[in-house]
Amino acid sequence: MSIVRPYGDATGDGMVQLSFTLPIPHDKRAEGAAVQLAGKMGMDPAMLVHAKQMGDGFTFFVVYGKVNHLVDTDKVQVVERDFPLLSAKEVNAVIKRRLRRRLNVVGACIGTDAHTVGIDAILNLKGIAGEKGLEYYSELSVTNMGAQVSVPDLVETAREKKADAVLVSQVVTQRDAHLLNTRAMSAAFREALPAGKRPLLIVGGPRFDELMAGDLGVDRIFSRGTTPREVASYLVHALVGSSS
Amino acid sequence: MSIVRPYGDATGDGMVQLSFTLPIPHDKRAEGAAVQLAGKMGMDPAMLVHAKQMGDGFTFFVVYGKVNHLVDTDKVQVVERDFPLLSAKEVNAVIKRRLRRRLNVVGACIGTDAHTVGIDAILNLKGIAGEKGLEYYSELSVTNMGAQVSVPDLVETAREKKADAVLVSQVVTQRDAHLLNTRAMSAAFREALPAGKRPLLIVGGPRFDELMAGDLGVDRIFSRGTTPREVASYLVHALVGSSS
Amino acid sequence: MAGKLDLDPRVVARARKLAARAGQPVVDLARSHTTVSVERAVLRLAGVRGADADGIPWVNRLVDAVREDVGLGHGVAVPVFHALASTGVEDVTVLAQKAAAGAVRFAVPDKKGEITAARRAASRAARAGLKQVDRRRAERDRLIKRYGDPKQRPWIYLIVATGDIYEDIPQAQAAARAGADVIAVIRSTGQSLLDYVPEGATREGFAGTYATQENFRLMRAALDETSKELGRYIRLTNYASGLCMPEIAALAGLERLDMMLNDSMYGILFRDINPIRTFVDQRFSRQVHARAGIIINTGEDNYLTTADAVEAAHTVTVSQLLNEFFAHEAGLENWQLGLGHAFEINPDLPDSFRLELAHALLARELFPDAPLKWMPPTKHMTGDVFRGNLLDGFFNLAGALTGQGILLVGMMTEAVVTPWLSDRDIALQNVRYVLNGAGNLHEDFTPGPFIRGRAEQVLTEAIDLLERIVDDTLLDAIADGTFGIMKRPADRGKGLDGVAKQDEDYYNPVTEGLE
Amino acid sequence: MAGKLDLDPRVVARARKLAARAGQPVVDLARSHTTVSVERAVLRLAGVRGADADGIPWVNRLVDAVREDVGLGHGVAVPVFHALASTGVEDVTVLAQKAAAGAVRFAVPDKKGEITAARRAASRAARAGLKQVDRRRAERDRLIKRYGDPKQRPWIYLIVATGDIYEDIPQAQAAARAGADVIAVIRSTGQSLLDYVPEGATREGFAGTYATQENFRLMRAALDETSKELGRYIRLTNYASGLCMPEIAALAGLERLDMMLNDSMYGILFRDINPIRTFVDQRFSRQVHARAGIIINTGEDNYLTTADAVEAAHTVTVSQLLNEFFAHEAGLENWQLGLGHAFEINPDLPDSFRLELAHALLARELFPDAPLKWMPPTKHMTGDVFRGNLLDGFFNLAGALTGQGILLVGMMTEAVVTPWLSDRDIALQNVRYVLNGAGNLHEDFTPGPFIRGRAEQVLTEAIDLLERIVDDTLLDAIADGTFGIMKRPADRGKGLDGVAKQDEDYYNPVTEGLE
Ligand code: B12
Ligand code: B12
Ligand SMILES: Cc1ncc(COP(=O)(O)O)c(C=O)c1O
Ligand SMILES: Cc1ncc(COP(=O)(O)O)c(C=O)c1O
Repeated sequence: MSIVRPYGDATGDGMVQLSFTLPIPHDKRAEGAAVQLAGKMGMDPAMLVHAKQMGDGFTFFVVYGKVNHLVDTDKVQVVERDFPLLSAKEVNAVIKRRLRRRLNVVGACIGTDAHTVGIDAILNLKGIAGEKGLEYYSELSVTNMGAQVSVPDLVETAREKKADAVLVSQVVTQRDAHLLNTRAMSAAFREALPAGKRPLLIVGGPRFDELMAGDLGVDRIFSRGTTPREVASYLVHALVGSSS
Repeated sequence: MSIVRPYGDATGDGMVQLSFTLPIPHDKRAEGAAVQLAGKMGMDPAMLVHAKQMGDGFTFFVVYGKVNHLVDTDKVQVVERDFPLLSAKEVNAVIKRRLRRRLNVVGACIGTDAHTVGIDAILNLKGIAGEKGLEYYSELSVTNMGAQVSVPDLVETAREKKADAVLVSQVVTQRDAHLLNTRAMSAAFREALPAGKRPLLIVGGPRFDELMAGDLGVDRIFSRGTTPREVASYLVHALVGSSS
Repeated sequence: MAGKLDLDPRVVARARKLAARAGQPVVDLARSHTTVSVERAVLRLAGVRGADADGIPWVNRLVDAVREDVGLGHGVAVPVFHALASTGVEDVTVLAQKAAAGAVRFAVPDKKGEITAARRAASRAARAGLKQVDRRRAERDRLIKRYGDPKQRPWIYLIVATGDIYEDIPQAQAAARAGADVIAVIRSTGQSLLDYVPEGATREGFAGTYATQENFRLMRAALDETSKELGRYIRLTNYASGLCMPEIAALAGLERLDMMLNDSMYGILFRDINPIRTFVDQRFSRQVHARAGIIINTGEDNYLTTADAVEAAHTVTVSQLLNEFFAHEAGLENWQLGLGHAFEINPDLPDSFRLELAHALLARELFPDAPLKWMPPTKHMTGDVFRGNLLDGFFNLAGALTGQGILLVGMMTEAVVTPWLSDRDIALQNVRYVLNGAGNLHEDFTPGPFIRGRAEQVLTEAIDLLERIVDDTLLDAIADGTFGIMKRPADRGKGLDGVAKQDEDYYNPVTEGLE
Repeated sequence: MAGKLDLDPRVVARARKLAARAGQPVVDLARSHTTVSVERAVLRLAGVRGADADGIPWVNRLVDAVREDVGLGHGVAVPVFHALASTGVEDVTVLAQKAAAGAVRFAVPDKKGEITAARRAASRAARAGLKQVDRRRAERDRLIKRYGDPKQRPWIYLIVATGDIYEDIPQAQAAARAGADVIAVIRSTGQSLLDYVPEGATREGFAGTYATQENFRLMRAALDETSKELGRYIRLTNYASGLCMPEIAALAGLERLDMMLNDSMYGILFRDINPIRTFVDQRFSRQVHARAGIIINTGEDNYLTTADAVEAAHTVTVSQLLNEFFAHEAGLENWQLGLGHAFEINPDLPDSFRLELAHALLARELFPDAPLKWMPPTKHMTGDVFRGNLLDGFFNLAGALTGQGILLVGMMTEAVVTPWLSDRDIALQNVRYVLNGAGNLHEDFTPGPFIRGRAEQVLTEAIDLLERIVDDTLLDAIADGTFGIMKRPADRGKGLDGVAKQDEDYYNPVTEGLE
């Protein structure tokens, strides 16, 4: 199945639901404007089913209708997992056998972001979704710097701990805070350390686009629903090489 | 204000909410497909914030993001009321003075549609939204044929009652039932009566596009939230001429 | 659950007695008339199958032919089985085909012996049909024993309405997997006014799928599979309503449907079907449902889409009492009475939710043994689907708090489209959240003066109305717009020409088996 | 409302006594220390205004200079007012500027007379500041009298968070017109860790707007207009939290803010601020709030975003009891205690809603005179905004059923974005529906064994925990991760270097006025 369309209640009907606000008071013209927008988005016919003025100059709309766009699932770009998913045992075994020392991981939530639940879920013993965090892995040495860590402090700690990998979390996305902070972080590492000595840079957070790693200057991005095992497996893959 | 954009929480941010189902199981590729569709609709960046598989082969998505389309409120096409809104008193007075007989109105809900609440709201004494229905107007003679009236019966009754106007309601829209029925109705009147003798044809219902009158072969379309006074005023305007 | 309102049992008994008095004349009417559809149902049970090339069922052709020759007053059984005997045709369907070709004439035999013979043959044929119904009922009992009933009350009831039985089936199965206990296949608009039951599998309905014997069979088979897969017996619902109510009831019995929408007044009020036609058809169809072990769902909820849910609350109660009386009279037991009511109060009204609780609890306590059917908000739903999902949540809560039996799942897109796949999923998630998180809240629900006062008031108004109906007759009350503000005089409406007074010698082998 | 759980008053009294015993050592600590921010707050009340070209407030420059010369242990008041007298500068702000330029040296005078003179001058200046606070409080009382309080409980509390005060203002006004009784301007991420309060009107916050005196003034003025327009006094809320808690409390008093988020442990747990720093700052800021007639909102809700809401329910109760003790000790009255709790139980848990009711009712009955702050679901909100709106509806219902005082309006987009204009509108519509339609349902709510049992269990667990804290000390309990699973040792965390032990001769003219 490579070409599909949205499905309302019959194959091929193309139906979608859309809502938005326009900064204009509610009248017939505003409704027309809402339909115009839906039209530009490819909805035809577009049924305006709800319009409600909010305050003086704004109107909220709900539109249902058919879009004519086709979705080609063959053309979808995704970051598929390109490494084997290992168990904790395997991770430890591979590191022990190949690296013959513990792998150093430094984690932090940088900038003004104080949402540590995500990075804690990856790093702390407790873990998430029934999987233990990286601290549980005997061959990983984890330093969790916590929240609101400044980039210079992070670089400093990474250097001090001889970090093989740096794991950064960013949850706040308003005004693209997560992108700005990630770029600042990767630039600082590039500046502070020569290419060969730079740790693997990983960022994560619920609103990242995993395709943006190159753009942000990091090695890998993890998004919504990441589990510690995936991260551990990736670390092994990227730093130690294949498990065989 | 002629060019506007959707408003999330700041002027010009262009933010909208979208939801739809794709007929594919949930995985990374499906999420990519959802983002692809949002992209084709002009959302960039598109944040996929929810994905849930339903049954075996369907996934429901919620996407938030920025659309880049501009809305030009000057280019909006709407059917603006191009006639004065009269009171019941004025309506009666104009008909009396100009027409010197009562104006005959025949109403029905045609096809298999049995939703009479809308047409009743327009025709019956009780009315809607605090306005009395057309039966209240002493100079209008109203025949309400009720639900599920066949087109031949409607044409017959219109002829019998010497209808000046025929008011048809269509609420069910699945598989475009309302459009099919309206077209059948207007064609039947065209066939049955010569141009000069044909009553004014009006359709109404919550999901009509008021711009489609020509296409459907009717004189006027009334949509969501119509009140009896608007209809009465239009009847006077179209059948009797201006009120002055 | 019972007893939270402390209703006075004498007042309740009085309400029931009044309903019986108001209903009895209509029962008498129903017992003394027959209709084309009742007679066709008899023939269906007696074995007539299939349709002509135009899709007109042979039962229609046959009843029309009999009627042409001898009228309906004697019932079709004797003329038909007499003709069968006299023409030597073995099969009733073949007879129907011949009759349609004008090759058979019908008569009521003069000789007592011939009459007795025809009656006996008819009775034998009808009994075979009823036996099939009985087998289906036993089969249901077995399957329920094997797979089990839903774990929770209320049962979760979902509709599918694609218009195409082959789209309906996977959607129904998906809905069951997602948690539905009961699947209702909505009918195409317009079917209720067809004076025949379409044949075969259909893909061409508007906003619903035609009710046909084959569609019933296909869907029931699919849901049997799903019941097995899920270890929970999934019930199937359709509509024994409209001009063909008796026949559809018979088909439902033959194909093991589990519930049927079946109201004593819905067709009159909302389809402008003639009142007498409806009451006659009604009684017969209920007798069949009683035999088939089918739960009926009545349609009081519909009144609140045209009338105001607060002003007209007592008309719902009156109608429930009448539906109960008619149902008992036709042999249905309390567990088969899915009496309808709905969450339709304007949500902007102060205390709207508590008024809903008062109304729903009143129904619960008036009919403690009936599996009440609780309908979601429709009238005050708008295109604001976010608000819609919220209202549906409170509807679900009201259902749980007041111990409703069958929860018709509300859709956030009620005012927009017939439900999408995702709408059903969102709606079921809503139901699950409410039943799981607050389903036991009734333990903490002890109605105070406001709710109790309101329930008492509605009951009082219902009794006043019943008194008036007893004085004026039910038919006049219907003509006056008492229910759903729809005025329906007894001598008007569709299908009146399909009604006939029973002659002295009227014979109906099915009714004979059912009374 | 009170009395639905029949809590044993002796058990409740025991819980309070244990909280006092657990809290007292921390109070003693707070009374014997000062911090840079406490001292800066003193200077702000004493009249230092404005900031240098880099945006560093003169109070910071001045306190830093004093500290450099004589340390903080004496308090800054005497060195500063002594310097003022000895340099002949008239204005404290000018003095700060000179000090920043290195042109002033500070000392604690040796002579008793000089000390007394400096104290007297400082006291006079501080009293002027406090008088302004008093005037603001009287003004609030007047405006409330004129425009009135909200018609209903709970008060409806909405946040704005654009990052730009000039976008915040119209959004706040729109929210008030749409029904909000309280507007909270969320702060920019990161402000809590700034060891100074930014100056002026700001447009550059992330996910919130900087708390500045000028922003306070602008928003309060705008809401005064709106209060007039609506005939209802709209309250304004901000955060006295983070490293500058005392100063922000002072600015709130000076600009007539009405409520402040102000918790005894939030900064420790969620901003990794040093515990001692926090407790010292906390006590001072609460004394200011007490004087200013400001309602505080505590932050127990936050624990449930990191800890599980069922497992950790008793930690919320313990924290509320501690917050109450610290608040009373600092002079706050019960009507000023917006104790926090939240609807954060996993909605998939059986009886989740009833557990919420048990927890919320326990808080209600433990603190019958406090205007509890009821926080919406956040942790279990997802991108499924339809479900989100439903959960928010049940949150609103729980608030109404258990008589919460301040309802923080939940947003369906909680897991997606900071609230959009339309999110607020949909959320308010949700609140209106629930309060209007089911707001009085508490009349019909009589907790049964499940809810009562759960409340009792939480209270018992809370007492057990308090006993352990009394034995181990509160500081150790915090270090062990008792609250919100965050481990925060007393000798770690940000801002510790801003803490000083009070010397024998410590003098603080504001505390003097407030104790
Ligand atoms: C819990 C929470 C808080 C807690 C944080 C406690 C703590 N110690 O972390 C408290 C109450 C303190 C808080 C405060 C604030 N919050 Co908050 N908060 C949330 C909330 C409810 C849940 C976040 C969470 O814990 N998710 C669970 C974790 C497990 O998921 P996750 O972070 O996505 O992590 C997973 C993946 O993304 C990935 N991952 C994440 N990081 C990393 C890193 C690496 C290296 C890897 C490999 C993977 C990875 O793996 C994780 C496990 O699967 C969300 C709303 C929501 N429901 O999402 C708002 C939310 C994130 N908060 C928000 C805001 C604005 C704030 C405040 C700024 C509000 C204010 N102005 O006061 C404050 C200040 C916070 C600050 N300075 O950053 C906004 C952000 C809006 C935006 N998109 O920009 C949200 C979305 C709420 C909202 N709609 O307004 N918050
Ligand atoms: C009430 C109702 C019913 C009642 C109808 C009672 C009656 N006597 O009318 C009952 C319960 C019988 C019913 C049955 C069904 N219904 Co119905 N029903 C509704 C409901 C809840 C409200 C409709 C309504 O009364 N609106 C109020 C009136 C005042 O608004 P209105 O019709 O838009 O009219 C206004 C304007 O549009 C305009 N107008 C309308 N007509 C005209 C005509 C003229 C000339 C003019 C000038 C103006 C005008 O002016 C009116 C006043 O402002 C809607 C859901 C909803 N909330 O909208 C579903 C809905 C319309 N029903 C629906 C369906 C599918 C059915 C059924 C087919 C279901 C089934 N298979 O059993 C049946 C059968 C009906 C049939 N054969 O047509 C669907 C239609 C889906 C679609 N878009 O195609 C809806 C949307 C529900 C849903 N989501 O599935 N229904
Ligand atoms: C009793 C009853 N019959 C039938 C219907 C459906 O209408 P129709 O008969 O047109 O299929 C309903 C609608 O809910 C109903 O309640
Ligand atoms: C007491 C308290 N302070 C502050 C905040 C907000 O965080 P910040 O201090 O980073 O602005 C909260 C969050 O809800 C809180 O509850």
